[in-house]
Amino acid sequence: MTMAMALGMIMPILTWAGTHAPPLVVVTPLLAGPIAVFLHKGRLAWAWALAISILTFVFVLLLMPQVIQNGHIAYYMGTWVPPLGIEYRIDSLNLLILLLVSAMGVLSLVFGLPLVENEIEESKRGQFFAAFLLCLAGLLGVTITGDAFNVFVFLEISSIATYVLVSMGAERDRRAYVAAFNYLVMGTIGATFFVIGVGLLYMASGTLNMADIAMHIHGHSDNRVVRAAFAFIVIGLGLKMAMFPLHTWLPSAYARAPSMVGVFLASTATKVAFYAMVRFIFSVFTPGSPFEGAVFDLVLAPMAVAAMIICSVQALYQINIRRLLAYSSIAQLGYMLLGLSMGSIAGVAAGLLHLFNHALMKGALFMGVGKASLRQGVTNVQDLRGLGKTMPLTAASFTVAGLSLIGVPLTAGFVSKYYLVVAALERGWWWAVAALIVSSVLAIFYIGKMLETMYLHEPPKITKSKKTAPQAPAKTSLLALGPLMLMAAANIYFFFDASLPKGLADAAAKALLGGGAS
Amino acid sequence: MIFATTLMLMGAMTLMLARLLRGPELYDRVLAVNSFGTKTVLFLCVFSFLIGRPDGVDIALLYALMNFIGTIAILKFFRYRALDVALSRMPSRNTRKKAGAKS
Amino acid sequence: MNADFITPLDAFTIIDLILMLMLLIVGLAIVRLNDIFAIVMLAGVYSLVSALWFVSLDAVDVAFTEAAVGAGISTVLMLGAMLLSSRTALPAKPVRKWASFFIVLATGAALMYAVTDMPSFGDPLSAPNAYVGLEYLKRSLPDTEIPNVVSSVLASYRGYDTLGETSVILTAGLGVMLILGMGGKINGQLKKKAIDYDNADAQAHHTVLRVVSKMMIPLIVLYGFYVQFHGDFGPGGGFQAGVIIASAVILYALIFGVDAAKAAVPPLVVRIGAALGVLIYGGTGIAGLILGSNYLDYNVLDPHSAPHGQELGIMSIEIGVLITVCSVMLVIFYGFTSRQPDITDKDW
Amino acid sequence: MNGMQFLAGHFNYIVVIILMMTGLYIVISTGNMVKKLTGLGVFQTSVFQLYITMGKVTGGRPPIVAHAPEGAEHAAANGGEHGASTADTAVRMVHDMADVPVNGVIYSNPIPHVLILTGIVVGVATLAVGLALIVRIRETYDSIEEEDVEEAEYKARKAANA
Repeated sequence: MTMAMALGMIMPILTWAGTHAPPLVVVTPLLAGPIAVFLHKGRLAWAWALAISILTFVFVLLLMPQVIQNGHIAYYMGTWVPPLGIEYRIDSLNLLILLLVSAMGVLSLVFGLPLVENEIEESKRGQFFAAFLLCLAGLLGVTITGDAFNVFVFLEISSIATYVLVSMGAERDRRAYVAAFNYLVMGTIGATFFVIGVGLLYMASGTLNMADIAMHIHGHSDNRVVRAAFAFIVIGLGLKMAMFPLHTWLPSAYARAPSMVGVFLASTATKVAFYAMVRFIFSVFTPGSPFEGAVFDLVLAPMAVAAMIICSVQALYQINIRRLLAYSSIAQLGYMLLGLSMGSIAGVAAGLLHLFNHALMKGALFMGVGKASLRQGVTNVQDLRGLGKTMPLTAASFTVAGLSLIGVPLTAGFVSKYYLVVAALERGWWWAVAALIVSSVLAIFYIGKMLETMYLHEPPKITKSKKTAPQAPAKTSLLALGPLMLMAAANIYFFFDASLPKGLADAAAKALLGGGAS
Repeated sequence: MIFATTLMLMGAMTLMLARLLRGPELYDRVLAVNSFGTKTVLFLCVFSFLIGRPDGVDIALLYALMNFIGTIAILKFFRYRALDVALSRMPSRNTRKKAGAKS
Repeated sequence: MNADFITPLDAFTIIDLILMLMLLIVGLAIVRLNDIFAIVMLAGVYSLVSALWFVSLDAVDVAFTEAAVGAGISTVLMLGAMLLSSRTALPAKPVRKWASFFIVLATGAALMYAVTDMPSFGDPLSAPNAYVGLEYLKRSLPDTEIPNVVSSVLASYRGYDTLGETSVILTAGLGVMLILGMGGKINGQLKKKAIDYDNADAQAHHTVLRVVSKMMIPLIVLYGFYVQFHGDFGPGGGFQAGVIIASAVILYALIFGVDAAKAAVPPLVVRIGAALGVLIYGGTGIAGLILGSNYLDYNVLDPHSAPHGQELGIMSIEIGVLITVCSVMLVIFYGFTSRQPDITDKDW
Repeated sequence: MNGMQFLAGHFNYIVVIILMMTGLYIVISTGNMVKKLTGLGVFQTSVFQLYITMGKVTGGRPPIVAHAPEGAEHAAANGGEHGASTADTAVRMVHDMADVPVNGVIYSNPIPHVLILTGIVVGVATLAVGLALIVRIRETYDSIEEEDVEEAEYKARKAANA
């Protein structure tokens, strides 16, 4: 009886929340951020941020059944009909990224508490978590919106928050300020290029709604304004996502950011920019046109291959672990870009699947480094010595994620690489398959180097006199282990059952390439 | 007639610009910026007449204001090398202490 | 697009041309100069002239903002940050110059390539002008009863963008708080400025400044409120008003010292304000949700008249914008002024 | 359309493009961080000019609509079902000059203005954060030249290794 009554009370709220979930996904962290500024007592800010990010994740989950049922859902801000107002439009593609970003928000917050207590001054923690929530809101806002200019606004919320978060690493490494500044300059140039692109699109179509733009410029792919818009949007977002020759800001920014920020950014920020690029290339522009085909074959695909090989080689030479992982990230972005540049349903789906898997593995790897640094102040590969003995669970999780990065069977990384190879063969791109193999072999070397140091070297004798990061209390340290192992487990789980990401990626690719904007 | 005035004002602005670029001394530049701002205010008012809408006058008011604050900031910066000093008539704490010590 | 339209060469076009030439001169001068102070000044002049140009292109609201931000706040900020060890920039190396030149050339070529397909300047039937923009012009009054279409589009039709914009400002304030702090603490100890007050010949000479400023400050605040509430009928709105009111406090700080300004407008109030404004904005949106409509729907705020509801909603969010912008500008100003290192004479 | 007419109609765009490239050149060519941010400002402002240029209508006025059209009372009367009525009327493309004046007056396009207001705000936010970073860099390295910072880091690394 009471159950039924409780259900009767909850159901309308759930339905209401379900209908209005699209704005709530973004607005919840956006409005919770300002409140977090004032919560700097102890762990209050952290608890608040965690609660909010869980709530956000719940809203995304509420969206899921609707999207899977209807194909896509639309939400009109202020009830203004699309070309007049701003529309939120969620299909499988957005949903995949939304799930990823909001879940990573929760996980990196759970993981990050001991690290933040280790690296950030207590008086700044409230503001730090506020900036984190704003960054999360920005990334979700970019992902969910169906309005070209709205993408820019939310991209800038997340970017400015990111510059600030990166600079907070200065307490650990003073170079964080310079890294953040370079990131700011490159990021702003990228954003401005993106604005030029959107302006040119507006010039050609007279509207800012993505679906509406697509309708208006359809069949006008020989219009020079549209072509220039394409170039500027690709370069602008390419700067934001560290596409190969535009990646110079990324290694320093990721290496010097606070550990928790590194985890979150490595698994979300570039992914969201990649998503935005996919969205524009396939939903707004006409993917079948000869101009775009030429760009895919002659620019994007060679860049992707160059990134896969050159950045893997660069990763080999890195001493700093975080830098190594960052270079590997750029190489992995090459994989996704390769999938995209195939321009086929199989290719795009494989690229998106790899995006999802890469977030899992890079998140886990950065978490592993962060966790290890709690104990013995890890910055360089050398510092990993004997981790297999001193922190067996961390080392094991790190190993799983590393193997996944290489693409060893029984890990998620294998699945997406397999689909990438299949898609490449389908298009007859033998050279791409060769590049994939070369890049994977290089990954064996740089991951192997770390694993070797971890398992085959004696642990360093920690002397009291040597000034290392203070050891965090066991309880919070345990808290960090949870998400790390969860991520490692996910890397294995998604090998055996990849139906969720694969299903979403396939549906997204079909929607993108099959029916134009819808 | 109004159009001619507009043109003249723009000519004056260009001259100020030249002084700003050449300006051997720092104070030449400060002065050039300041009077460039003044010409801008005038230009806006005249231009509002030209298009027959009062909106430009609101902006002119804002310009005058910003010009005032900006010039004070610049001059203060160069006089004291800092912005957070009081231009107060009250004797500062140091002075008071010294005066007390003397008496 | 519309081949029949030919841009006329009238008085406006001539003004337009002259202003553009000025912009070119200023831009090229910034490239060539290495004197940081001159560069900062020229940057101010650049945005001043482009604001003039915006007026001549009918973008009065944009000109208003550009004037307040580019010529006012940015210059003060730049000065606040001009804690330079040297006042001249090192000239760029030739290799770098040439590399940059080719990048820029390629980018410029891509844009020039597009110029041929761009609509003629001033064409009323070009794609951007004839579609949604025209629709806004026709609907704004019946829908919202607000004559300034820029205000109604900004606050209602595309109100969600503006929520994002307000959050961007908040994020910047937060960033300055995190990076610079708001107190005077550097590395855990209070840093006292070694200014020789005794030698400040200023004390007697600044009477005029102090009296004039004291008279101006209330007027500036009044003007700020005029801009805020007249924003529906003329250029202006929450953002511009926020900047103007903040500039009144900045003027007070310039004349009477930052400590006096902090006593009048305490940092805590400013911090609360920064957060409060965004919450007011977001809360107005949530009110729409609670009243059973979509997020940021103001129509439902007044059950009897939708346009009146729009007016209410727009007023409410503009107040939110005002509070946040004003507070964040002060957060930034306090942040910068509390952190000026001593500049030695040899650097000067 | 002959060359002269084309030039008259596209002169603005050409100048704006040159200005944008000037800004971009300043950003990437200089190693001085304050000058870099100034260049970024010039670059962004020029992009704003591109937007505003395309929204200008010859003979137009600022988009502040003077008189209330007769439709105002009508719409107010229908207030309650406002949301539904907007959903029904899809926005249509205009096709001839007769549609351009609103209440007999020609106005410039408000959309670019709205977008650029947002753009300016984003620009000043970025500037503030960038300058704050410069202040900290200056405190750390005593210089705001990229070269000096790199050199200081190089020396620090050498000292650490030795």
